[in-house]
Amino acid sequence: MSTQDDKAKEVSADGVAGPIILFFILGLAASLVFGWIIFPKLLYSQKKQPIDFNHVLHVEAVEEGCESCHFFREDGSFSGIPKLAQCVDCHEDAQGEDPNEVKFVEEYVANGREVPWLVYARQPDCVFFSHAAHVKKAEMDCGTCHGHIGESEHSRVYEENRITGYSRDIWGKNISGLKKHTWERMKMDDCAECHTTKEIKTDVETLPWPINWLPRPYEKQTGNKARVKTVKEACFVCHK
Amino acid sequence: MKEEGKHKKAKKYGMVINLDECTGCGACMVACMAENNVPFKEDESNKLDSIAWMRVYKLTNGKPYPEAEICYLPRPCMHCEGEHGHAPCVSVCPATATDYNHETGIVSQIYTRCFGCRYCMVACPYHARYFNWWDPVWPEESTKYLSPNVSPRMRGVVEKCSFCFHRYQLAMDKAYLEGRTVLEEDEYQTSCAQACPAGAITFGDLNNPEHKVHQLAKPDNKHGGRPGNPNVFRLLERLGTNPKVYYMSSREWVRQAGDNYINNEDLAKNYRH
Amino acid sequence: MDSALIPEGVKRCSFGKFAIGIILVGGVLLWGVYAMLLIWLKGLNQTNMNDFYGFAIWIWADLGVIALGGGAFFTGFLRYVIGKDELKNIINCAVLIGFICYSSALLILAIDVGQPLRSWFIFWHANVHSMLTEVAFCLSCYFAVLIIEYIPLILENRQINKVPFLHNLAHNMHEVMVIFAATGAFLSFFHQGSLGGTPAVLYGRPFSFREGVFIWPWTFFLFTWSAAAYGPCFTLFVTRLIEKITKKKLVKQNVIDLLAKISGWTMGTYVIAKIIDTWYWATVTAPARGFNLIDFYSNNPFYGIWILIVEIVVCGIVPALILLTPKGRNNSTLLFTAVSLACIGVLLNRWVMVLQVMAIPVMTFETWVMYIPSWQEVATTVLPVAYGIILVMISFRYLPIFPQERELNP
Amino acid sequence: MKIGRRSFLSFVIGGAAGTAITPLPWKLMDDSSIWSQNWPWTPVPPDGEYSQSNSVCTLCPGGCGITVRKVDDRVVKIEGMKGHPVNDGGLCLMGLSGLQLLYGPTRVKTPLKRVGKRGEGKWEKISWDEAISEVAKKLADIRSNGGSHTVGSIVDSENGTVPNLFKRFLTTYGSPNFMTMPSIQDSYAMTLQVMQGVSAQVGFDAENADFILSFGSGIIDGWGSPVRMFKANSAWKANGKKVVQIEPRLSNTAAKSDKWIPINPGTEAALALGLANVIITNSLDSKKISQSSGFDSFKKLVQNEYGTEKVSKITGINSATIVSLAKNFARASKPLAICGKGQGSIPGSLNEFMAVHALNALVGNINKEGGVWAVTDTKYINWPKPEMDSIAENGIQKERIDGAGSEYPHTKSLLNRLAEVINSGDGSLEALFVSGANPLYSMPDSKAIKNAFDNIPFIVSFSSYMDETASNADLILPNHVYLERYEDVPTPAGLSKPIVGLTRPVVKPQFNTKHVGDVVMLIAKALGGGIADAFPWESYEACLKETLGVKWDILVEKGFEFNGDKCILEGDFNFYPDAMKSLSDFSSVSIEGSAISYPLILIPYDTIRLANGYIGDPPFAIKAVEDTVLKGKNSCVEINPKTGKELGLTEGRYASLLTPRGKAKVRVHLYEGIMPGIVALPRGLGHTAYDKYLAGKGCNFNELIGSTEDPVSGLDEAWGIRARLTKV
Repeated sequence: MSTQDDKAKEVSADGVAGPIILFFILGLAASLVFGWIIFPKLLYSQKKQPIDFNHVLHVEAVEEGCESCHFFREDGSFSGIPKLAQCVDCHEDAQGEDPNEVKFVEEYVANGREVPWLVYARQPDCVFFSHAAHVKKAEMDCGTCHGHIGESEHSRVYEENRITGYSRDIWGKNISGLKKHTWERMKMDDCAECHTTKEIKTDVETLPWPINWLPRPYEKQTGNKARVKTVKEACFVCHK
Repeated sequence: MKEEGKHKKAKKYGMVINLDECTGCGACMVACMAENNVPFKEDESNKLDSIAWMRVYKLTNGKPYPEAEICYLPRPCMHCEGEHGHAPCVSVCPATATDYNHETGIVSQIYTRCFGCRYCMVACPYHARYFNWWDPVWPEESTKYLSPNVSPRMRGVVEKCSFCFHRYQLAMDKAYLEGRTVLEEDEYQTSCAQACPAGAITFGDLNNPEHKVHQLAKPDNKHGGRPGNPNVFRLLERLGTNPKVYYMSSREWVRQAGDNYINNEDLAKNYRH
Repeated sequence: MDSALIPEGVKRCSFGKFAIGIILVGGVLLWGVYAMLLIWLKGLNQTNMNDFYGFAIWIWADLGVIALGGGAFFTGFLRYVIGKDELKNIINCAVLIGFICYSSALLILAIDVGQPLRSWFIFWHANVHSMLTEVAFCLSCYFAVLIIEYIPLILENRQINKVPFLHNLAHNMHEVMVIFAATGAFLSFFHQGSLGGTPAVLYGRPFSFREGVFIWPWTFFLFTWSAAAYGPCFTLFVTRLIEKITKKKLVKQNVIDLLAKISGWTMGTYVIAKIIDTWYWATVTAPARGFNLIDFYSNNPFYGIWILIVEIVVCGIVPALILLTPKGRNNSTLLFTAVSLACIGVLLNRWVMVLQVMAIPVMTFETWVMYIPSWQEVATTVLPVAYGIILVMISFRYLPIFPQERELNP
Repeated sequence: MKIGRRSFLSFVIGGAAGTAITPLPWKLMDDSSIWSQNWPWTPVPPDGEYSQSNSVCTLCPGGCGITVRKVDDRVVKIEGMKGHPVNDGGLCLMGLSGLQLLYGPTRVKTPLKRVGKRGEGKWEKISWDEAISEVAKKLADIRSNGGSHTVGSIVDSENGTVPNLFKRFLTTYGSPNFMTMPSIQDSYAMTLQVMQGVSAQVGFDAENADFILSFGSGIIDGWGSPVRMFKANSAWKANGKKVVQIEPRLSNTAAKSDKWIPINPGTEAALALGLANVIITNSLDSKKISQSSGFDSFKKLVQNEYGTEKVSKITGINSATIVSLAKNFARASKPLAICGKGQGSIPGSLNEFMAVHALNALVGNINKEGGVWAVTDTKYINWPKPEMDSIAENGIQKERIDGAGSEYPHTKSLLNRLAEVINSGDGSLEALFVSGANPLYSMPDSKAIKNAFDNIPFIVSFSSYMDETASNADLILPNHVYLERYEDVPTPAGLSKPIVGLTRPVVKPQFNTKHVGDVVMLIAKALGGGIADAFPWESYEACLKETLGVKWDILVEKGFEFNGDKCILEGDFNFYPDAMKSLSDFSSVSIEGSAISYPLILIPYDTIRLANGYIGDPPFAIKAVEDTVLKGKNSCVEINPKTGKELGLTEGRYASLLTPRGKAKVRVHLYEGIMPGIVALPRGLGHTAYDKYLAGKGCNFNELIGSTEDPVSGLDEAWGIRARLTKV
């Protein structure tokens, strides 16, 4: 490559340098446009959610916030997207005029068919993610990873990577892979960001009231501080 | 100081397998296959390419009829600690697809990280690591019984026993929900230990004196986890792999079959100094 | 037909003859490519490897070609760093062989892994403790160096060299070649060593495990040293082969003699080191793990103690002695015998360090496992050989590989 | 021209440089590796809500409790049920691989009607209505032609509601030919009948015994209720109890016993009597039992005929061993002798059972803690006596085709005689129902059975799987598998405390199958009249609920229920029933074949990893089979290296195994744990049906052996056959 470059300079005296540089710039520009603008468009297919879901409306109607529908089961597992049976509790029949609700009741409730929701945050099969560890133990907000989805009035378009089959949310909206907020990317490095750097203290003092008041036999016994810090020796923490 | 504190806290999950009780029935093998989505193919009689995270070996005392004796020896992954976590297989993996977790003592294997160089298989003297030579194929309906807790492996990667780590994860989830961070002994048990009809497999935290495995094996952590119980031995103890699977047998020849000795060697002297 | 491309003042066979040669070898190459595609598409089940034989013929071939390609770094080191100027007459050949060997090694690795699409993980998720990581890094870097070393050779083609810029570039590259040679020697030292470390760090395998110095097992140095000793032998071997085929003298005897002599000395010292290593291993390392030396060589149909004798005596001491005596070096037949034996010796050493390691049962209740490669494995292993022959044919025909050719064949 | 080329090059270089600083190559590299991490053809099991339900495994008569782990409506794992009286958490490899039977490729998914020749594998899918009306029409025809007694059924056992529905059906239809698969339970029941005069099942208080003398019983090879025996075995080990195993091969049971005593096969009865002699002669017998009737005759028999030296000669066991074994056995506080070889699928010689039972009686352990119990059937089935029409009354008076109850008055079913009766033209069947059994595979002398079946014009299989019998049937009416249906599970084999278990649907039926109980009732209803009236229930489930009465709720909640305390039947012990008289000149149970043309003796062996009953090994289980048992497509035979040397056979060599009944190509496994001169072949291989994971692997032992009638019971007593092994 460098040889050609040098060569271009060398022959510039002959007066052919102009077109050569021009073509170089043309090539450069074309590839930049292709790589940054066209390629991402080609890479992702756009899919609409089966039902346009209004989070705001639902959050207002329920009592316990996100956990009203996205709850923990007794065995510690997380329910994720609600199943039809759960929705039916309120939507046995259409409660209003909203065409989305009508569609939901007619197509799904009436036929007992589960809604094939497209999950923005769906991680690959090899990933084990413990909601309990993050929400219950580390007391993180849903928004840290899921962003302001609870404030959405419409379901946004689900973009699927044509090669990997993943949601675009994993790589992040920004094709360069850069992010501003914690919830904008969900690749392994983003998990690692927290897991390798933060040494979160759960010493009795640092915990919020009333937890700090509760006896914590384990920590007392061992003098250990709970850590997020999982260095390179912890593949199984997040993989299965 | 710090090291000591860390040591106290770290768990070291391990097994004690009572070879007197093991009947060689193979339930552990199947319990493992069913738990961990282990694939199968039409012909599995070539044991050189048959994936069995848990494999039951048949040992013989080498004597002629009618003095012949046999003993079965189930062999999961030994989850070697080596020296300070340098398990034979872990340190050789070029892509960090396997690691030694100091908090649980479990050697992991990340299938999606593994690119199939098989160096770890060469490194493991126990043949506990298996390669997916073939695409795993389940008969049409059979995919229904696959467990979501363990991801099915793709062709071209290495897999091995994980001490059913997903069961640890699920148990921890429950504990977190209940505001605990410590598991009871019976909350986390491997599939093989649970299934063994003879009750020959004991699983638990070797570092916890209250756990049965500790009481049976009496591991001496100052000397690479060497068993304190004279009837207990480990496979290839002399290699220094520091495995976490202990075997128990009342028969001398079985205990000797666990390791290599050169003729007329003073066994006791050689590695119990 | 292609006379314009052929270096000035040398004679080459007719293009037709050359083309037939290329086609013949090309057929073998295609066979290899077919097998390679089969493996990529269908997976490693096309091989006869299994869970007991995680490494097989490919890794042996890999270690083998890298050892044989060692002539490049060592000759380069002697020529540019030490300043053995005569060696400029054979360095091109050494570089060419090195280039072939290393590109082959990389190709084989790309076939050998179960998930070629992920093979870049070795760099991205590198585990610094792994010998393979070290091998991958050094191998790729050194291959880059070899490309840089090979480029000026291409640029010396009659037609290319006519372009003034390219001519100058080639010249300038030659000028700074000392830096690359030194870098190459350094990189080579490490990856040859890492390859030596690859089996030797396997402390679960008493046959290959070696104790060592600091973080390096002895074989780290033994492999490096053996590559330095045997690599130039392969250079000489190939040179002799080309001479035989073309029926021309291509390199002056004093150059051959010098390289052979140096090779003899390195080989001699290597063999001594190897004997010490073997002795220590047989009497200290292995017994501590419960193995007698003979345990490694009995109860199986193939791996007998003969293998140790052939490797050390027949293919080690004997060629070293021949190369160390002026008579031996000057006798064409003896010299050829010596370099051939040396090549066999180093290949045998690599075979033992890769294949025998896995054949030996470590757990007392297991038995030896024998292995015969499948045709796909053979084809893919022959593939780089065919590729190498083609590259040698083309390079020899169109590039001034042997600077003394014109002088020796007026 | 020149500029053009250079410009193009320049464009390409610019493009390459530009591309390198766009995400394109890097993203593609990353994505392609991710693509390789989830190839679309590698399944991704969907996650969901976890749940568990308890049930009972019915893959063998063991009756283990199981806990089924589910994700939403998929079963993902079967585990042993904690706290279950039989298995308490443990489970055998068959039970663990039950999911492969539920979701496996071997299931029959809908009613099938044969269209090609028998066994050709050509089927037509039909609806349930068609299937049932077809069966009903056929049966109505036979009945109206006066042939009601030529309809028969083969089921796995006689206990439980489903076998009883079949029995009831045949009775009201007018046929006595209700046949069951044979097992050692038949011999044991008959022994209890003959020696104690009780109609009972045998139970072993194995856990409490402290010296177990086993005459070839595969305690840890699948004998009795397998997991329960595993547990008992571990308890013996832990508590220092002694186990002595007597058999010519070092089986797993022998290997795990405290002492393995090889014996000339077929001479076990002689050993038992020899031991009895030592015990009586040394006055070690229980004084109370020696008051029993027949004791003096028995004493005379053993003292006259079974002196230690003679027994030593017969059995090949040295005298000192016999004497010390007898003494140790008698001196133990709770000794227990058991018999029935391997897993107990061949009933065996009644003499042997009686001799062993007498041994137990001698040490006074009948109906005692740690001993042998005679336990009553779980009598929870109390259906009203059906109204019988004249055809039915007539029909059931006819003699059974197999001669049970007539030629052999005490025996209930003699399936082993069926083939010969039909093949010799002494009797015939017009129609046959097969449910929960695979006689075409698991009855000895498969060839003769196959011929007999060829002579039965109408065969209906109720199998859930495409087994050998189903694939040779005319109509398959597939049953739900055990994970999809309700069914009572009567007391597991050999359990001393009768319990009843309930298997229940943990998942919806996966295919278009129907409960066999429902199908029988539907057929009855289609036939109408008295037959229909005998089945007043709306469905099988209703029938079961009514039958179990108050137990239903408990069973649904717990999965099992003990069946009361009054289960032991005492009876009067008779040491010397008529049947034992033939023992006066006994040396060995007879064996087929001449020693000259067949110099070796072939015996079968059982391993828990190979199922040889109705169910074939699912893929996981077959995967767990060792390569010294099955190699590629061939079974391995075990021979002593000495025998191998004589025959010039080395490890892994192919050989031809020839018996008077058949031949097979096998591979040789040299094994120091087997008596020279004996060849051992594993049972459970050589299936021709099921799926590709089982079919065509190894050879079926039953094709190599014939059945030998026990002179007293008529049951099959064949323990082996003469054989020849030659190089190929």
